[in-house]
Amino acid sequence: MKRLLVSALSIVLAAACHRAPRATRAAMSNRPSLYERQIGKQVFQTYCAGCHGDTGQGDGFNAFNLDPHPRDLSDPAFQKKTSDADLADAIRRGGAGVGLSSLMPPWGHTLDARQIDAVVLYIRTLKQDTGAAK
Amino acid sequence: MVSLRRLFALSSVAFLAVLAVSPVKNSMRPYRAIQKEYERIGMARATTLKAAQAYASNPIAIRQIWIPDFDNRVDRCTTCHLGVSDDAMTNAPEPFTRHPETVHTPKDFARFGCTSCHGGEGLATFEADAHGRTADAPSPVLPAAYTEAGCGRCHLGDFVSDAPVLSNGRALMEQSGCFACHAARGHEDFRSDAPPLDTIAVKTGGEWLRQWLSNPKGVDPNATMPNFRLSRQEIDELSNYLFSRPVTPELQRAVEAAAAEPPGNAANGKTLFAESRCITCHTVGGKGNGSAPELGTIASRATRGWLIAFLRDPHAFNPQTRMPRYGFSDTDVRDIVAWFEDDLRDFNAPKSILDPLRVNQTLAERGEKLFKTAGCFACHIKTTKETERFGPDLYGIGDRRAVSLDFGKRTDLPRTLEAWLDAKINQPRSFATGLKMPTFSFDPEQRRAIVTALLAMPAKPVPEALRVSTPRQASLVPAGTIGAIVARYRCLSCHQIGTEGGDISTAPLTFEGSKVNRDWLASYLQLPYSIRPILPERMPVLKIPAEDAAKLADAIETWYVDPSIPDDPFAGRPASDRDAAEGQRLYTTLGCRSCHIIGNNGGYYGPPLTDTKTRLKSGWVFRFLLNPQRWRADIRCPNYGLTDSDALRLTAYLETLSSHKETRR
Amino acid sequence: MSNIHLVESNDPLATPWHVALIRPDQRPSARESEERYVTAFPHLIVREVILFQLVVIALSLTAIFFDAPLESIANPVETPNPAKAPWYFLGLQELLHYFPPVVAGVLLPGLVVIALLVIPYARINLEAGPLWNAEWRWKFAIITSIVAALTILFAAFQCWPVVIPTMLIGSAALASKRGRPRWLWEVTLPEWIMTWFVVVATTLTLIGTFFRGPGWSWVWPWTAVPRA
Amino acid sequence: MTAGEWIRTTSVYRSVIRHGVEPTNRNRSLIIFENLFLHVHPVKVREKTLRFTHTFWLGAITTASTIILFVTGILLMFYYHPSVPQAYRDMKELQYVVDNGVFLRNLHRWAAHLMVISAFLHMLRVFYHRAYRPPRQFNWVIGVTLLIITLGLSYTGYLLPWDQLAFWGVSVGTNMVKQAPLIGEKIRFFLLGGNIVSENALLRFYVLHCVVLPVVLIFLLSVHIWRVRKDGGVQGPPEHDPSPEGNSFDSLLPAGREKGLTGGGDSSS
Repeated sequence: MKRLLVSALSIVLAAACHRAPRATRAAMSNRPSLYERQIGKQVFQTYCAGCHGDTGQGDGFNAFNLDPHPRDLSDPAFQKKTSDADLADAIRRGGAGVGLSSLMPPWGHTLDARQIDAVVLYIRTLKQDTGAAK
Repeated sequence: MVSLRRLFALSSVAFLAVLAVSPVKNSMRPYRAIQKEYERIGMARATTLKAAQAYASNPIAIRQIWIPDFDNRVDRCTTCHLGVSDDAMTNAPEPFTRHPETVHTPKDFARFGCTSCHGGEGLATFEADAHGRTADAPSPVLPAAYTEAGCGRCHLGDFVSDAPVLSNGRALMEQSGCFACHAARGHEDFRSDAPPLDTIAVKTGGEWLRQWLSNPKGVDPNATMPNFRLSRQEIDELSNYLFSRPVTPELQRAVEAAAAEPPGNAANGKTLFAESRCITCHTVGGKGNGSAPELGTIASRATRGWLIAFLRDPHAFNPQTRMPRYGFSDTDVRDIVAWFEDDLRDFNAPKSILDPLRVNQTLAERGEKLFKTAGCFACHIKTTKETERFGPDLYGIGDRRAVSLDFGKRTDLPRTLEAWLDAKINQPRSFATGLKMPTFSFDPEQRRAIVTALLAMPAKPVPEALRVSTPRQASLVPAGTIGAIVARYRCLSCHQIGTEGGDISTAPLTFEGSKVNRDWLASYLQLPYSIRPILPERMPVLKIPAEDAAKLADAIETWYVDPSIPDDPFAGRPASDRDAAEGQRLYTTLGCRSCHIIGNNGGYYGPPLTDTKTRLKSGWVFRFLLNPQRWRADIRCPNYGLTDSDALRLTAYLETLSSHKETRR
Repeated sequence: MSNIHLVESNDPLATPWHVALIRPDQRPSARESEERYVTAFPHLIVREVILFQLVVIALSLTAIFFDAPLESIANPVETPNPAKAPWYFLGLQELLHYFPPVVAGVLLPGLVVIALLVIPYARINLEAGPLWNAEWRWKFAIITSIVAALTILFAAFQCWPVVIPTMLIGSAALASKRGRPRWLWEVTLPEWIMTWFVVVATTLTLIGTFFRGPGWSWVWPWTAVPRA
Repeated sequence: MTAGEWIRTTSVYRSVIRHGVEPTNRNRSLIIFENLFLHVHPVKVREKTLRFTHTFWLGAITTASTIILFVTGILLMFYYHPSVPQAYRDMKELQYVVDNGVFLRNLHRWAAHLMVISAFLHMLRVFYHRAYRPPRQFNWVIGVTLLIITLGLSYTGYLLPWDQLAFWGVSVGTNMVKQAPLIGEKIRFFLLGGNIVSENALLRFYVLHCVVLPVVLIFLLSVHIWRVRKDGGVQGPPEHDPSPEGNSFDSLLPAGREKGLTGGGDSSS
């Protein structure tokens, strides 16, 4: 009897909350743990900051001789239109892999998935706060 | 009798009622409600019926991870933290959140449990006890800011990958000389590299010493000496003592002779200074590496005689110094010091800054006592007894219970170990009067790193089998003639050989023989040029004589080779022109030019490749292309995941690059 | 009392119910014994069960509301300051503060145990009547000098927790000679000694438990900091 | 026939309980006679001894604590290992995992304190009531011995949790023993099984606490209670003669004889 009840209940709940997990996963990126941010920052500063700059504005010391210029990662519009998955994909396969400039190398063989996720989390923290700027 | 019966009835009821309290309380232990909540949330998140049923059928019970190999550890954290390895619980409310992925999670949950890394009381099934939020908790859960301390308990090496804060903290402690005063496991043979004070009377003046003692960092931002907050009186006493110490006679003669030499040519000195790349270690006006003293005001810091004598043979003054003995001629040194006196002086300093102090014997005697009681000797005198340290030892500091700490006057602090440590590092003398620890000027991030490194020092070392440390290799540093050359030019101040040596250069020498051509190396040693122009740290022109350079190059060619790097990557089938052309195409499509220069074209994040054929051996280039990080873990060059044939083609292309038209072979 | 002889016999016929031997200097008085007897079951047994239940109830309530102390795991290198014995030995530990260890740790407790054991065999206990019943001049001198001697002895060791009760009890014993209040007059010498012992032991135990801090220094319970 | 009546007709019941249930004096006597545990009581007791102020029931409170200590102690023994560091971990396990573990441990601890206090107060009560007088001299000696054993039990139990409190409490105590001339060191070594408080000491204290001292306690306690009855029941406050000069039979006769003569159950066992 109890089992039946539980099964029935779970069907109802499963139906009612079908969309819940996707929503929560997306929300996750807003709340990286301190440790993840630390790792992301370390990876970013080691591998990315040379071209993208310490604050991600595309102004690293190696940026001036690159054409096209490195992406401004802090641009709110860019941050908005690019999903985590797209960012991770671009890092993994490089510019050439996603149909952009080949000057952005692929990092999929150098960084593991965890490090790439961490760096994506860190890039999200670089978004310029337009509200505060004005 | 009736009243007795009534009393009996009453007491029997009370008796049973009171005895029932504990079982009732027992049946309402908090974890039961938490597990029911988990079931509810799990079912709400489940996408399939089967998953929902799995949540529903989970029994309500204490869950634990048992680790017999690690002090018989039992972690019951998962009794409440039920979702740590459940993907559906990503971003679920605590305590159900999925654990973020790290090197060890989720794969090592069963191997290490939870408290091995995070601290806390694994046995506990109540939140406050488990997290150590009780007055006498033996190991409270590490706060998020100091999480990496958990890594450091097993990972004993100085550098721990994926633990940047911990690694930084360990490096800072090493650099700041903490272990000169405090004994700690693994640092028993630490020696401070503070200079000996024997020649101070001929090196500098009383006024400069006074300024230095009152605030070393104010005189030289690169100073590693902390501020001892000495009173004027104490500074006087110490200066008198230091000036009263006898100077080694040979050195005194050398300094006096140098002082009497004729003035040099400052313009030539300036050129020599620039090509000597002193800012690879020193700074001038803040520019440079900063691991050695600031030179912007050097002429107001040391006398001309001392500077000339020191530059000619630094190792006679300080056998421990990392400063190489340049192959300067006598005139070269005079010219450099002449330029120092023209440009690198403190123009605001009083004229008398380098005037020697007239020693007052009473003050000097008191200064000698102070030298001992303030702990100066801990860094400046090389004693034979290293087991006895001046300060309290740091054994098990990371497991000190907060109640056993002396907070003294600091009633403002939260009663936690990390708050105590942070305040101790920040303002060591604010706890009581008469404390001796000097003040280092660390910023909050550095303090966090050091506290993390301190929290990683357990009372009881983790079992041998779980310890991860870089094995101490047999020294690969040469002895004999070559050893003398390496020591004279202090190659190891910047380069690494095996596990020894500094970290200023990007090029470890362990397998240098497999990497570069011998002839290139011999000429490079005599007249180095900038391979990485973006770095301030470059190979200095040490003025190594041709003979020494040839000997060194031969030694490296013979000894420092990696047998796994092939001499000929093409295996007897030389690359065709087509292969080279194919390689060139790859060079373009892979975007190598964003970092490397060939000719006039490309970025300078990596070294220029214009001279590859002259400089690098093809076997090394091939292996490097296959996996750059194998050479050095922090190499920025990405691993493109090249196939062997692609790597060979690229090698073939790079092998065609030479600024000299003629080929050697 | 040699003029009283008890007849020992199991033969009820040979033994009269009451044998009274009356001293010539005293008047005969036979008090009517109106002792009422009740059966042990249920009167005594039920009371015992109720008492047991009450003890269990009291202890259970204590156990529910107050947790037994448990500190961190024993650590031979981390000596708490002060290191205290269980509470019932804190009186002795307090004595240790004043006297050489042999005296405080062995001699005094040994004497106490022996004194307790011999109580029923000492004539002084068996025959004791009210202290000032007879020979009071002589007793007064002896007691005064003993109290004074004890006071001086303990004062020499600056053992004030013993000196003060000694003086108080001693003066109370001497004051009881006045005969008022009556119950005080009736107190026997052994009772005075026992009272003195109990008061001293309690004082020392209370001081050791609540008034001693780091280095066995005097602290007030309300200012005591958590043990470090 | 009710169920109760039926049960009382069964042969099993009658083999166990041999008296009726009617509240007759005979049945009430049989209840006491025929029960090993109850027969330490006389069949009849003086009514005034039942009054609370007569003895303050201090001996009974001590005995009740003893019973509680035995029950909780045996239950605790199921969860305890006398080894380092498992002993301390077992305390934690009691707290975190064992059902009612905290309650058991608390009960045991507080009952132990109550036993020490009530035994001491019992001794004082007996003294002030002069109940140590003949014929009760020897029972007083047994009583004092029981008090010492009680302290011994409490003290040996103090070490078992193996926490800081236990370790240092026992260290301090055994250091006092060391001061005894000549044999002090030896006694201490004998108690601790070594020169410091270590795992050996834990094991010795455990055996003393769980086996040796409880057995001695049961033995002496039985003698003590049995002798209370043999010596004429509990003795309350000394009975005052209204006139100080007068003399009554009560004060001449040993207290025990008196009740025996007036029909107590003294000679019945």
